[in-house]
This record gives sequence, structure tokens and C-alpha cells, in this order.
Amino acid sequence: MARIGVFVCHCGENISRTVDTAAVAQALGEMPGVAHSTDYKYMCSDPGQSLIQAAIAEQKLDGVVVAACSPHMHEKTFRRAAANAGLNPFLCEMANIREQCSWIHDDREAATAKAIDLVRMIVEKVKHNQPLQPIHIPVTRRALVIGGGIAGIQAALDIADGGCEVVLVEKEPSIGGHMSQLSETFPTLDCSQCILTPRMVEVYQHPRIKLLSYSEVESLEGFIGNFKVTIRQKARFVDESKCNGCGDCTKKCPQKKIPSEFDAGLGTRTAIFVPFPQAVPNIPVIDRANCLLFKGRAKGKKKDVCGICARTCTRGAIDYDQEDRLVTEEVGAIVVATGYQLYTIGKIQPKEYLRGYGEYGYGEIPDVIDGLQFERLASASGPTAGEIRRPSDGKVPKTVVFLQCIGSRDPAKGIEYCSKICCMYVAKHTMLYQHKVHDGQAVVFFMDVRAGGKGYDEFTRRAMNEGALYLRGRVSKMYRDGEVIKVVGYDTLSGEQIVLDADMVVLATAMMPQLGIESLAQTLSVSYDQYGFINEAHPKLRPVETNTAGVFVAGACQAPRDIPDSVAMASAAASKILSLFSNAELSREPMVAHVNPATCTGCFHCERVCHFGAIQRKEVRDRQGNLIKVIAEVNEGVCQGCGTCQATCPSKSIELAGFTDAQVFSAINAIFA
Amino acid sequence: MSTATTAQQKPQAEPLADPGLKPGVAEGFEPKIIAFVCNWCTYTGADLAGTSRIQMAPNVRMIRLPCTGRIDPLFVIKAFERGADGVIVSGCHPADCHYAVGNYHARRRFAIFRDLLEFLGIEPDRLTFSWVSASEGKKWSEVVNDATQRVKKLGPFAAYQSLVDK
Amino acid sequence: MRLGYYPGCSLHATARDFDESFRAVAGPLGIDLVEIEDWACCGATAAHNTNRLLSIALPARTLALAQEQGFDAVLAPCAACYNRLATARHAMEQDPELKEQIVGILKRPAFTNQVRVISVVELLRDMAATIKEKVVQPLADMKVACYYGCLLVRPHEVTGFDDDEDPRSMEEVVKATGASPVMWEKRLECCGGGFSLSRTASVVRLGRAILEDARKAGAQVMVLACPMCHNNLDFRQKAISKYREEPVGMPILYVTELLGLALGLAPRDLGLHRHYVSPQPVIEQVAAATRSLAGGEQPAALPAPPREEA
Amino acid sequence: MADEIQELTGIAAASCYQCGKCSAGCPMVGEMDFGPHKIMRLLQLGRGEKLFEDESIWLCLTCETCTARCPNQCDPARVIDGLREIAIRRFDTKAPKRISAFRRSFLDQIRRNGRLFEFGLVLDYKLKSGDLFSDVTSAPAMFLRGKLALSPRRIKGIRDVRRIFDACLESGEES
Repeated sequence: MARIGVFVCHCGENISRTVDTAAVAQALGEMPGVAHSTDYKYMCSDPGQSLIQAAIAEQKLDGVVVAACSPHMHEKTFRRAAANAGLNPFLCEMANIREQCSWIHDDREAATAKAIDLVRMIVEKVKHNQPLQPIHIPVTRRALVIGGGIAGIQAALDIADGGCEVVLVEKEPSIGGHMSQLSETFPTLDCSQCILTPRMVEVYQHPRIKLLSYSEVESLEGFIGNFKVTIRQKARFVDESKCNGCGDCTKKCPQKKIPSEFDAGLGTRTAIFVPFPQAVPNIPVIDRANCLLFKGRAKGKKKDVCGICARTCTRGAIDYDQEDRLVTEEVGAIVVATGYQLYTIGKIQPKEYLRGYGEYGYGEIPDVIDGLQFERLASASGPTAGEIRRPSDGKVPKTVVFLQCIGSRDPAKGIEYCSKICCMYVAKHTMLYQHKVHDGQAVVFFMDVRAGGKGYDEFTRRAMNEGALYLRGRVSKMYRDGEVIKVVGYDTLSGEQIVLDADMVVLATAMMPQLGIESLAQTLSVSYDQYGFINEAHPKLRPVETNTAGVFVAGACQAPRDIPDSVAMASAAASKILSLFSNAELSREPMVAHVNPATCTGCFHCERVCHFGAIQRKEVRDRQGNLIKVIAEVNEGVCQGCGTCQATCPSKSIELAGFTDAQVFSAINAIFA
Repeated sequence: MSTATTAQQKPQAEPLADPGLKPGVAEGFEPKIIAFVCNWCTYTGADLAGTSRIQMAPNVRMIRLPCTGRIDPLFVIKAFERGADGVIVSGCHPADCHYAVGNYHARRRFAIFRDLLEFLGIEPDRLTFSWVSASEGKKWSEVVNDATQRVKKLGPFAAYQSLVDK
Repeated sequence: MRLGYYPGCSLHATARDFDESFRAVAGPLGIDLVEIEDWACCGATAAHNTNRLLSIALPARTLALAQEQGFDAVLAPCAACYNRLATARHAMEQDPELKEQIVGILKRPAFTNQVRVISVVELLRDMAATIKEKVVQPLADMKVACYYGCLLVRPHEVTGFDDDEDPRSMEEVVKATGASPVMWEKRLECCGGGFSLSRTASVVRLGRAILEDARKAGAQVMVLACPMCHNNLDFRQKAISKYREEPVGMPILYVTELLGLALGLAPRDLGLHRHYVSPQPVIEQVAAATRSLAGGEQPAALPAPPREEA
Repeated sequence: MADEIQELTGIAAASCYQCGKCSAGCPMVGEMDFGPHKIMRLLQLGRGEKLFEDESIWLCLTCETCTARCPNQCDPARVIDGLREIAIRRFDTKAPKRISAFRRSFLDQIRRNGRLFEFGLVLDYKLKSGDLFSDVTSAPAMFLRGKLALSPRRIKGIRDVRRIFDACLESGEES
């Protein structure tokens, strides 16, 4: 007869407020096979865990069921406690009577009855549990970092400094991300290039970092410790080994009027270009869409129309016939650090649930720019060499109006969250502007100044003290009126409608994940929320991990985040990976499938449905070596434990440990016994 | 100027008798529903409904499985045989599956299985298939509440029970 | 699609010119206007200021009549009537209980609320191509300010035929007539609507801002599709011009009247003689344009409007 | 009051975070003591009664600018409609005389003929509001332009319309 211990947790009063925990413990006590049943205020606490350990010893329990929160929360905690008391951890399971019972029902009687059913189901299941040993698999001690912004750079450096190899993949021609576009950074106003460029060079020169710029992740196979990732190195049409970054080709290129992405459309660049002077790698890329030669080839012209850059290059590094290359890398862990992009107020939106700002002119009013464009205006390496000038006519604006919360905190436009950093960078922008234009007046339309970091609120107060006029309220409409932009707003503090003539308007637009994040997340089989931000494993306890073992997350791709937090998060992800790589082998949950050789008929349906190729063929021979039959066999190292094979096997010869048919049937029976 | 309006109550729509409820079904019938859910998406979504304190009907008992690919049609039949009034099968949205293809197998398998159950005479409304992701706590509560309402309308699953008891 | 014409109360009196011009252009454009039998007032602002149920039930009766008389859609030229009919239809579609309640009040159990509601601007925009063909006197280089007012495209989920912050349908119709629409700002600002009698000062203030903005954008004529707005901008233009050095002098035409001129219809048939701010300059410009176009004879001049009292 | 509004319009005043965008775009905010966002604030504070001792809710043009641009989709226009409905149902004290007169004459016209007889409306409005002389001088000009129909036309289904009025407006509530 089984001797199972049932431990019902009050979770303070989170459970006991709606579920009569004593009644549950009492009901379970009477269930056949339950040797010990009690309830306690905090099962996950130290005394709670020692309760379990004491019961295992005294009552000689061969199974433990803890009725408390979700297994996602504390399954590991209680299994470790059971293991320390000598019980095989996989004989310990949790019944979720908090998230899926006490918190979602208020009728005490129904909640208690449901809780009893839930615990009975797990008890019946545990009766059929087998002791299992974790599976040890080798770990490839190499990491893949996707995204070369400040988060990706920091993660790569930390992992590489920790002695492991890193493959850093960056979609753009150069690493640096949005930080490289900034002029100064809050709250200390130090120049962003000065603190970023050394890190970028460090990445480029680091012996253990393999930088694949102008590349994207194509596909991924395998699992924690044993990923195989295919990376598409987009054709640069410049041979990296030959080019020394002299830049002559970019000077001679006839196509000079292409809007520069790096300058957020304010500056221009050539067809063969390096995004910005401190680019790493400092190797140009040919923009196929705008290069005369490629446009000619696309039209099927026999003779090449241009070729100036090839002729100019003294090292023969230009190669118009270069193709995309697919590179495969074996890695043990992955960091997603793809960063953010800014919301735009235009009529056409990249996502179906987003709407633009018709009341602000859908982005067609000249001199209405966003934060990054203002950064480029303020940046010494920007199109105006640091002078604040209007994009339309180059005049120095005397009144600049900054609008906070554009897109953010605006459910009508499809984004409910606050983008966290705009209050800070708008205060920064007002200071940059007032430093450069002494007789200029900065006006900010805000709702709440959110500056919760270290030295942050002092920073915004300084901006206000230095003359920025902060008006509390949203703007209802903006329109062009001759030379100026009419801004119709309201100041709820003074209770007046305010109409301003602005020479320039800067919109603090919302932070969104990069376009295409959904397809990358699906490639890595990582879940994401309705905005496309990657879902962390647990918002408080496991913020840098995802639910997919071996895939970590850092920076603004997980939620709006400023530079200090992104760097901290990157280092956290790196430390998680270094601890993963610290032991030679990785122990993995033993929830894998096993084949019953006696009943397997070798139909191999399981092989057909197994996505991971974990099914191998094994010949069964008699003592004389004659082949009796060929049966399926599971490679424990590769099997991920999804169980699809078991549901497909016609002869029920393959069983997934921990989720066998017997266990599921017994759980069903428990409800109606 | 205007003629005095006759004293007339605002028209109250009198409570409609619930046409769906079978005659003779006890008003207080509370269906028992089993839900087979995948651990990575729907179970986590249900946890999110918990942390967000989204209230829902208490009729559903949830069994956690690694993937909808693991959910064997036999589980559904076993649930009905043992006395369940309704069954929910729910997992990750297509392309979101943690094991990449588990939910595709489930979708194909249960498309055929649903027709079989209909053929056997089980009212289709007793069965609910849904995709609920890890961030759709609200949607999970709607799946639970809808399924409970539908099954409550159909009344207890007596047909199968009588067969088994015979 | 059978269109049930719903003129609304003002189109039989103060806004006769809208009705006449619409009927006049309907012919050449092949729109058969069949008036809905025994329609009643939509309640306009007064109803929904007083009681929401009343503001839904009154237009609902018209929708029911239209359904009984076999129309697929109700065509309401007046922006206020169109807004009220569309709001009622949308409200009943979203809220089945409300629909049951309304069916009870109307005592018309057959009413299923599937008749659509269309505005004249939406109809004309969808016929822009045919308009372009039928234009006889293209209003070459006539600067036109299109005025939507606040009810024609709002709220978005109820009206839905155009963007509620940056509509372009009226501009498309004006372009089809050969004229060139100007881009100006106050296209959606409210003209003061139902306060014309009860708070004229506000109407004058709002109307003045609208007319001056159109003037500043270089418009020679303003077109609109709402009798209340027409009343507040045409009839009240004299009051608006009182404090200014010289009168605003902006002719206010219904979009159907401008269209009528382009289709070569006589100003009299379009009710142009009923305006307070004389549209004569517009008519002469059209005449001059056609004369230079065809080198033809002098078109019939419009009889001078009766001299206004002091 | 806030819950009375919620029950009538289904809108919770709590969802408004006082950003002022509605008042920024409101054409009449200059003439109101309580602009749209202040009205929402009073409802949040449970002091909606103050709105019935003030003209603001009657100066609203119902132009829907506030509702079109509200980030939280609180539909202030519908809330103000609801406030007016409650005011009328209880007591219609603070509406400016002329605005209230116009509204009541308008509805009486519909109740009497089913359609608006504009000339009758103006007369009825003048009697109710005491604003006897404005626009009188322009009557002849309007008549000469054929814009002044002199005889009302009653619709056949007038009983329908009157039943609608009686069904919708609670007993004793003057329309």
C-alpha cells in the first residue's frame, strides 16, 4: 500500500482565505494510500520544508504531494527538500490550489471541494510515479548572443571574459544599436559614443568573441546545451578579409542622397556606406536597393552601369557577386538582446492593433520629429554637427515643444504600457536644447514625470530649474500654421486651454520590440506577449530566463528599459550562462520516453512524429544472431519529453516518464471516485 | 404645452425562460468538466489568470501535460466514461508550441476525433478545443466560463452513464 | 442597392437648397431617390441630450420603416440625421438587449436592424469616377475648402467611411469636379450646431474661426454637407463679419450644389438663389471658365437676391 | 453619482487619468466652469452633484471631439449625455433658460407633428425663452428665399412617435 504524505499550504492567507485548508488536509487523510496529511501556514518556508523531511523519515513516506502554489513556482524547491530527506525527487509533486483555485474562486465551499479534487488527482498520480534519475548530457560551452546593442555587447563581453566562446550576431552592418545614435545619456550627460565605442572595440578584438555583423538567425535546432543554430550572413559585397576600412569607396560613390537610417532619416549617406564613423566592424556595405550597378543589373542590363567603388578600391575588396552565406554554429545557450524600435504616429502601422495620431497630422507636418531624430540633431557626428536646427529649413528653433506619452499609455492607439525612459530623455533633451540655444524656450506637455532611478528625479528637477516649462496635460491637436506649428493643449494644474506656436515639436514615442521579433521568438520557440516583448520565465524570480531552457533574455526586447538596467540585465544573463557552463555536464529533467521492447512492433509511427529525431532503430536478435524484429529506441539525450509519440503509438509501447497513461487515468478516476 | 404623459412604467424586459435548459434539469446542476492542458502555454495562462485574480466558474479540474501532442483521445473517452459532463483540450497557438509541432499533431488528431464523438452521439458542445497562450489569462477564464455555461445548458451527461451502468 | 432617401426636417424648409441640389444631381448621376414613406424626425441633439433610449428609438423607427419598405440602405444627406441613424443602428447591433427593448417599444417584431446607413459624402465619394466623366463644366483652379463639421466622420466605429482625424472623401468629390481642394485646419471643428438660436454668441465665435482659417488657406468657396453648419456659416456670416473691417464674403455651398455647377446644371435648380452670402462670384467663375473653354455665349445670370434689410 | 452614471452609460469614470486632452480640444471649454476632464474628476471624487448647480454640462455642443481623442476611451460625451439625462429626470434647474427652452420646444415639435415645423419651433422657442426679438428682422429674407414653410405637416404614424415618447420618458418627466 502506498505511503503518501499530503501537505496543504495556507500560503499566509492566499489559499486559506477561500479554501478551508484544514478540511482539505482532513479529507485527504482519509484517502487510501495517504499515510500522513497535514496543513501548514508556509510550506515553502524553512520550517515548512523541514515538516516534509521529518514526515518522510518518521512515516517512511514513498511519495509527497504539496498542495500549494503553481509547480512553476516551487516544484524545484519541494523536490530538493524531498531529495535531501532521501526520497527520489520525482516522487514529489505539487497540486496547484492557489493560482488555479483559491485566487480565482470566491465561493468557499466550491473552492474547497475543487481543492480536494485537485489534491486527490495528484495523489493518485503520485501512486504511479516511478523514481527517476536526472539525465546528464554534455554541454557545448559556447554561447550565442542575438543583437549587438549595449545589452548584447555587455552579455558577450561578460561571457567571453568568463572563459567561454561567444558568437555575436548583429542584423545591422555595425554593432552599437540605438545607443550609438544617442548624443549624451542620462542622468550624467556623458557622451554616449565615449562610453560605448571602447566596448565595441573590445568586442571586435576579443579573442573569444566571433562577431557576425550584417547577419540574422535563420533557424535553430536542439535544446539546452546542444543547440545548432544556422545564421544567414547577408552579402556585404565587400570582402571583410581584404578591406582595411580606408573609406575611399564611400567618398567616390555617386549616389549621395540616400536618407541615412543611422541619422533617422535626417542625414544622407552613399550607396556603399559605413553607418557611422566609429562603426565596428568598420567595413562598408553596399545597399543593393539604391546602388546604380545593382539597380542596372536588376533591370537586366548586360553592361554594368557603375563600378566606381570597385575601381577606387586599391585592395580589390569589392565583390559584386558575393552571395549570402549560411553558417552553422553549435552553442549551449542563447541570449536574446534584440532591443527596441520606436512607435511612429503615421497612418500606416506595422501591427494591426496599432493606430496612428491623425490629430497630430499622421507625421506629415514638417519639423515634428521623434526622440532619436532629436538625438541625431544634438549629436556632434549628426547631420547638423550638433546644432539644433529644424529639418525643414535649417533655422534654429526658438520654441521647441516636447510631447510625452506618444503611443505609450494610450489604449486607444493600442499601447497601454509606459515606456519608462521618455520622461528622462525628454528632460535631457530640454537641457541639451537650452544649453545650445540660450534664448530658446523648451516646453514639455507631460502627464506624470516618472523618474525613479538613482539621481533621476534630481535630473528632471534640474531640467525644470534650468528653464524648461512643464505643462501638465496632453495635446489635443497640432497643425501647420504658416511658419510655425500650432499646438493646442491644456494645463490641468492651472485649468487653462493653452495654444502655443512651436518652431519644432519632438514626440516622445513609445518603445516597441523590433519588427520581426515574433518570427525570431518562434524560431527559438520562446513565448512573447501581445506586444511582441519576450516573456521572461518569472517576472520577479527568473527575470533573465525564458520558459525555454537555455534561452535567456536581456535589454529592451523583454520590456521598455534604459541603458543601466539593460547592462545589469545583460550581466545577469551572462552569469546565468556561465553557471550553466560551469559544470561539464548538464543534468536534465528525466521526463523522457521509454520503449517497451516486448510490445513494440516496429511500426515507427513514433519516429515519424518525433520532431527532435530522438527515435532510433534497434535490431533484436536471438542468441544465434538471427534478426527477430527491429524496434524503436529512444535516445535519452535528445528526447525533449513532449509525449507526442506516446499519443500516436498504436500499441501503447512507448511511455513518457512522469506522464504515463496509468498516471493520467488514475488522476481522472480520482475526480469521480 | 405638452399633454401630461400617462403614468407608465419604463418597459422592463421580463426575464426570458432559458430556452436551452432541458426541461426537468435541476436548476442547481453544476457540471464537472475536465481540462487537459499543455504545461507551457495554457497552464501558464491559467496561472496568469490566478495572479491577476480573474474570477471564473469552479467546475473545471485541470490535468497538466507537457504538450497537447501528448493528449491521447483515450483520455477524453475515459473522462466521459468516468462521469465528466464536459472536456476541454487547450494548448499553445499554432507556431507557438514549445516543442514546435506538438499542437499541429493535436489539431489534426482532434479534428477527426471530434467527428467520431459526434457520431457516437456525444453533443459537440460538451467538447471545447482552444488555443490559450501564456499571456492570455483573460481568455482562459472566458474558455472556462463559456464551456461551463454550454455544458450546464446541456445538463448532466446521463446518456453515456446509463450505457455504462447497464 | 435600393436607397431609401431620408431628407430630414430641415431639408423641407431652411435647407431646401440641399434637397433641391441633391435631387438635381441625382438624375445625371443615376441615383434613384425614393423617399422613405412617413419618416419622422431623428431627434438630433435635443433627443440624446434628454434621453438615450429616446435618441435610439426615434431613428430606429425610420430604420424599421426602411426595412419594411424594402430598402437596403438609408441615405441621409444631413450630417446630424446621418449620425443619429448610424449611432442607433450601431448601438442596437452592439447591444442585443437594447435591440429587444427597442423592438418592444416600436411594436415592430419583424425589425432586424440590417438596413445600412450611408451619408451623401460617402455615396458621392464612391461615385467619384462617374462624377469625373459626367462633369461638363470642370471648375478649373477654383480653390475649395471642404468642411466636414463634427458629426460626419465621428465617432469612427459608428460612421467608419473615412478617417476621423484626416478625412479625404469630400476632397475626392471636389477633385472629381475639377476644382482644387485646399488643405486647411478647421475641417472638423464644431460650428456650434444646435446653439444657433439659444447661444448665438458661441456660434458666431466658432464660425468666425472656421471661416477665417478657410480664407487664410486661400479658399474661394466652402462646401459642406450639413444644414446646421450651413445655417451657422451662411445665415450667420453677416453677424460674423460685423466686427471685421470687411465681410468674410465666403460663399457656403452644399457639396451637391458645387457638384451641380460642375455637371452644368442651372444655379436656380440648385437652390443657389436661396443663400445669404451670394454665390455669384462662384457662378461667374464657372461661367468664365466654360466661356474660355468653349468660347460660347454668356450663360443666364442669376437674378440678384432680394436686398437685405439694415 | 459615479455609479448612477456607470449604470446608465456603462462607463466607469475611474478609467480617466485626467490627462486633459478632452478639455484641450473642447470648443466650449473656455465658456465652461467645468471642462470635460473636470466633470470626470468630480465623478471620480463622488461629488457629481456639483454639476447640477452649474451650467457647464448644458454648454456642451456634443461634438464628440473629447470622445474621439480620449486615450482611455472614457467617452466623456456619453457621460455628459448621461448627466443631462439624470438632471432632466430629477430636476432641470441650472440649464440656461434659452438652451433648455430650445431643447423642450424641439421635442414638443416632434411629439406634436412627428417632424420639425421650423417656424413653429422658433415661435414656441421664443415663447418659452422670452427671447422675442433676435433674428426677427431676418424672417422676411428667409421667407423670400423660400426657406420658411408656413404650414406644419403631420406624419401618419404620429401615434407611433407619441408612444415612443411615452415609453422612453419616465412618467411625469417633462420631455
